[in-house]
Amino acid sequence: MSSADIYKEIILDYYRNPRNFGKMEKFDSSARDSNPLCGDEIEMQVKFEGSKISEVRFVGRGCAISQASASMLTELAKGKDVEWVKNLSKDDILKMLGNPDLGPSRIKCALLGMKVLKQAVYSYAASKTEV
Amino acid sequence: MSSADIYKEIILDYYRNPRNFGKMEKFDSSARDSNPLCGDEIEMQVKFEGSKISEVRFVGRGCAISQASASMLTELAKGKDVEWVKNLSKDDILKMLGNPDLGPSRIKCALLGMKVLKQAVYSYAASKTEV
Amino acid sequence: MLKSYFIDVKGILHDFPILSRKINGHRLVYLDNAATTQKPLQVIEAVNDFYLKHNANVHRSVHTLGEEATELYEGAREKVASFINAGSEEIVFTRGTTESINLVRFAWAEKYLEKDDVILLTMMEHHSNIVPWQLVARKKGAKLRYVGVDKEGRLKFDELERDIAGSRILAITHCSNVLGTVNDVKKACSLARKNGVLTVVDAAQSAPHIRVDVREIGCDFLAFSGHKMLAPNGIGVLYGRKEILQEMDPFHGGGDMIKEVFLDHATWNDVPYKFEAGTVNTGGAIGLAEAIRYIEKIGIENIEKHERAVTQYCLETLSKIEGLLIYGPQEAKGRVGVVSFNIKGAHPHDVATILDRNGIAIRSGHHCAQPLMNHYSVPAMCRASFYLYNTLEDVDRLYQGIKKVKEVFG
Amino acid sequence: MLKSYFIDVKGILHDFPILSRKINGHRLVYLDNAATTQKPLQVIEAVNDFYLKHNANVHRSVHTLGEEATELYEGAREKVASFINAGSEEIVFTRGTTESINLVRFAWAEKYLEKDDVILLTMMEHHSNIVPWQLVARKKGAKLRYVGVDKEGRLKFDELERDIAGSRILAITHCSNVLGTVNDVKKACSLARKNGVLTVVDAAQSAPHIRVDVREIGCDFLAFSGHKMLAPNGIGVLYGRKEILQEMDPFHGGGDMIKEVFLDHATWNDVPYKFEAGTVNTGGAIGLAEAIRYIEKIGIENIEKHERAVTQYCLETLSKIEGLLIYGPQEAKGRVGVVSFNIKGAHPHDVATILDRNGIAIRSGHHCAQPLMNHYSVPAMCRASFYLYNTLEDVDRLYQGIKKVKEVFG
Ligand SMILES: Cc1ncc(COP(=O)(O)O)c(C=O)c1O
Ligand SMILES: Cc1ncc(COP(=O)(O)O)c(C=O)c1O
Repeated sequence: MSSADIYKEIILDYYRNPRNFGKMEKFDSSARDSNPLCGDEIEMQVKFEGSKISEVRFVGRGCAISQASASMLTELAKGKDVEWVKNLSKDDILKMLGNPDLGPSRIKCALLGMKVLKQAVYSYAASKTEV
Repeated sequence: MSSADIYKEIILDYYRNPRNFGKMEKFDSSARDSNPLCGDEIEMQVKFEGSKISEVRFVGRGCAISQASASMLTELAKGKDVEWVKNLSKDDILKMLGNPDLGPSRIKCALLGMKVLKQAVYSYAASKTEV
Repeated sequence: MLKSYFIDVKGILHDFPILSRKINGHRLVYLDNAATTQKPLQVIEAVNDFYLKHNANVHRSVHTLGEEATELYEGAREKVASFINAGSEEIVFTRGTTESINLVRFAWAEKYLEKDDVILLTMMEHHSNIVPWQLVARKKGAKLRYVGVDKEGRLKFDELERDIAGSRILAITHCSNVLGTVNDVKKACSLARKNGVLTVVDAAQSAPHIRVDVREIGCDFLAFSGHKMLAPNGIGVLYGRKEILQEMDPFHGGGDMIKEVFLDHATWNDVPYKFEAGTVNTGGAIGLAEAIRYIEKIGIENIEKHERAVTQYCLETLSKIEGLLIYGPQEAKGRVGVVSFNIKGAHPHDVATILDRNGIAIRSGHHCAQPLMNHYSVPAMCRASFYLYNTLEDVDRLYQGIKKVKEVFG
Repeated sequence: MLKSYFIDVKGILHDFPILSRKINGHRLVYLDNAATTQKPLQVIEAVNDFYLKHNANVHRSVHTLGEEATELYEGAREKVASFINAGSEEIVFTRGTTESINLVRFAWAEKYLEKDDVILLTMMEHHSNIVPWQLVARKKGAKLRYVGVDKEGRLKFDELERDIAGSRILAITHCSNVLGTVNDVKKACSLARKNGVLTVVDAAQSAPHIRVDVREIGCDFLAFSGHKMLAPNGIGVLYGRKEILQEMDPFHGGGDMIKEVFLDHATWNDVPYKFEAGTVNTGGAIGLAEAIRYIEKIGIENIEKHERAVTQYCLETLSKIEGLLIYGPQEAKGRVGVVSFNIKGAHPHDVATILDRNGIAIRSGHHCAQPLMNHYSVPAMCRASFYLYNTLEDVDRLYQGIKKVKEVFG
């Protein structure tokens, strides 16, 4: 099927059964953003232990790409250092998704989760330096 | 000479030696207009006897076409009835000028005098009906 | 290809080479016409002809090219005027519908609107007929009120009748770019006129598809875009009743809209030039005039009937699909060729992407109508929209494409 | 044809078929480039290629055509940005210089200008850099002050130095469209910056002809038009420093400039999109990008040198004619290829008509600079203006044409 290159089973699986979906009662930092083209929305909450991410959950609504990408990223990010998040790139996300063939506007869907996670990490880092 | 079709000797003559140029001390009606493209300006003053034009003079500045056309028209108009002015058309003016080959923007120069004379006549007629 | 009975689509297809393009291995089925239409060769060539033979600045130059350009530009204005039954001096060329409506906002509403005045809109307006009014309302302390939309996607005319009396401006779309609904703008404008309410009709989705007659509608302003009716980008129209244009403030300041400029002030040129500051889009105006010629050659009534037939077939075909919800009137009557829908379990953007993999171009998103999206409690919709070159076969391709979507997201 | 040493004009002439046209039996000599330039085939073909293969609405559609159109449009923005050494997000596409300056008026000056603030202009501004300021000044109770022009047609910089301190905005042209004078806008902007004065540079007559670098100039805003630099009508540019664009109000309300729209308010998209409401002129932007490619292929420095050589020859040739008065600097140094003049006893429009009978297109009139006309106490001037395809032979033709004028009006 010609759409298989984008909608791989694994993406559909994360879309239908998003891992780490839901809100935490207590967290150290959170961020929210949306994609004006799609109306995709992602909100993430992050807990830290020192400079490491100990837990991260998300809620959101939107297309399969944006939701699956955010969900997969929460899994990957757990246990990683703040620096790892800061260094995340477009290519890392595309690799995580299995290099689907996305046009420039759908790429924005794929990257929304990363954008939100970075915001959460940066605002956490900013709050630490202020102290 | 290729410009002869527009700048006939007679037009140049009226441009260099405009007939009926100057202002009158007493007159019954006057009007003024300009052509924003060229900056051509014409002002006319008219005296009436009954419904006939007894005298008409003009002042102005601008291109040869506009000034010659206004001047020739003052000569033609003398002794004519108000109705004659009201019925004046573009074709009448072009005929008066010897049917020069004028593009749509230069035609506006040629017609400026007629426009001003009509304004003067209409405002005179309006003032009469008010009485 | 199926023959449609009102337009010989096969006969005009070679005017639109882009429609023979292959997209991801499939012949392109272009169903995003409410966003922008394709351009026939005739229009492209008319614009080329201008640039290759007659290009010059209009109004300002007395040389031959300048005279030719001016005649072409003013000729285009006359063509547009006769197309909507207006006078030439009532046609202001703009970039498009959005600029046309903003012109009314800046040059009329900023001058005349007062505190506590009410601007009456409808829930099915495009953002370009909402946001300008929000901006001027905030500035002048005016209020916005919205006429609702019923379950079938029709305007609640009783609300309009109720609220028109206390209003100052009625801003209403002729056809909804989401629901396809055709509003009875003639009736709305007649009610408005009786109540001394200024009327601004958004004809972006009507002028390309059905007859628009400003005298019959009886509106004060009417706006539409060239690019949605076969013309190039960057050209659009604001019709304004002559008396109203004359009493308005100018919009942009600059060349050509002035009569005389002094150090501290300036005087204004006659309408419509007062509203066309700076170098105008002559190439665009010529393209729009040629587009209108193309439309008139086919006949706007034929276009309307043709699109109604395609729309009817689309509504029938899509309604067979389980889990597919169509928004707006469920039959083609009183409707233009815009069909919005959602498929259970599949986000519109995923639908659009899978259709695109199959060569079918639809639009997905909020269609610049977020208030309407909120009304239906959805963030986005899929939208197929037709024009004179679409066929029943295109609808079949859409149907097959949606089946593929359901294989993935079913 | 005489060979010019900086551009192989013979080699590029076939790019401009219109220049082979016969006007009244003579090969066209087009000397109205300050009004608008001719378009090379490369530009026309780039626009055609877009409409014939990739046409769709940008930003809003996820299908293949939509993605391609978006890439072409945003690619054009990058091309423009690098041409003037700006960031992409600092480039707002407009219709032209006039709209660009009016955008600053509506979106900056209406917000920040206060009663008794002074807007400092120059006596050599084009109406489009005067009238918008008159309009906003009247609205906000601000004042206009003009920097004078000396006998040689140069800006009186001492007046600028004197008046800059008390000003709020400096609106200054880079090159005069009448005198050809190149103003030292770098120095002017540096003075302005030191005094906290906002700078708006009109680059309509510079961007096509000499290098324009917004970082080097150090301006806040800079405006120019595509049609004066080989591109089609209907596309222009406003450069704005990013921080300033961000703090500004939006301009037009509508689609694409919003983030979210609610019934009573909306939130704005990021810059530059905040200022590009409605369907944009993608074809125009692509044409402008291709025009810049054409200019860069020849080299802007070569264009500048070539035009300076033609201008120098023109100044020398015309100064031989008795009764002919040239306005502006009498040598080509510090000047672009705009030469305005008057002939004793002959009105500019009559001059233009006789030249046109001989195939020579010049502009006559007030050149949208009435304050400057009043300064020189003339209602109108003749103007010959050059571009990269003009030659010394064109100047000879002008010279012969003027001799014919003198036969008639001598
Ligand atoms: C110096 C100058 N500024 C502004 C303009 C206005 O440009 P446009 O008419 O393209 O808006 C022009 C040309 O007409 C000009 O020469
Ligand atoms: C109903 C309606 N109004 C206004 C517009 C705005 O038109 P434009 O983007 O050409 O300014 C559109 C299309 O985008 C539309 O569908």
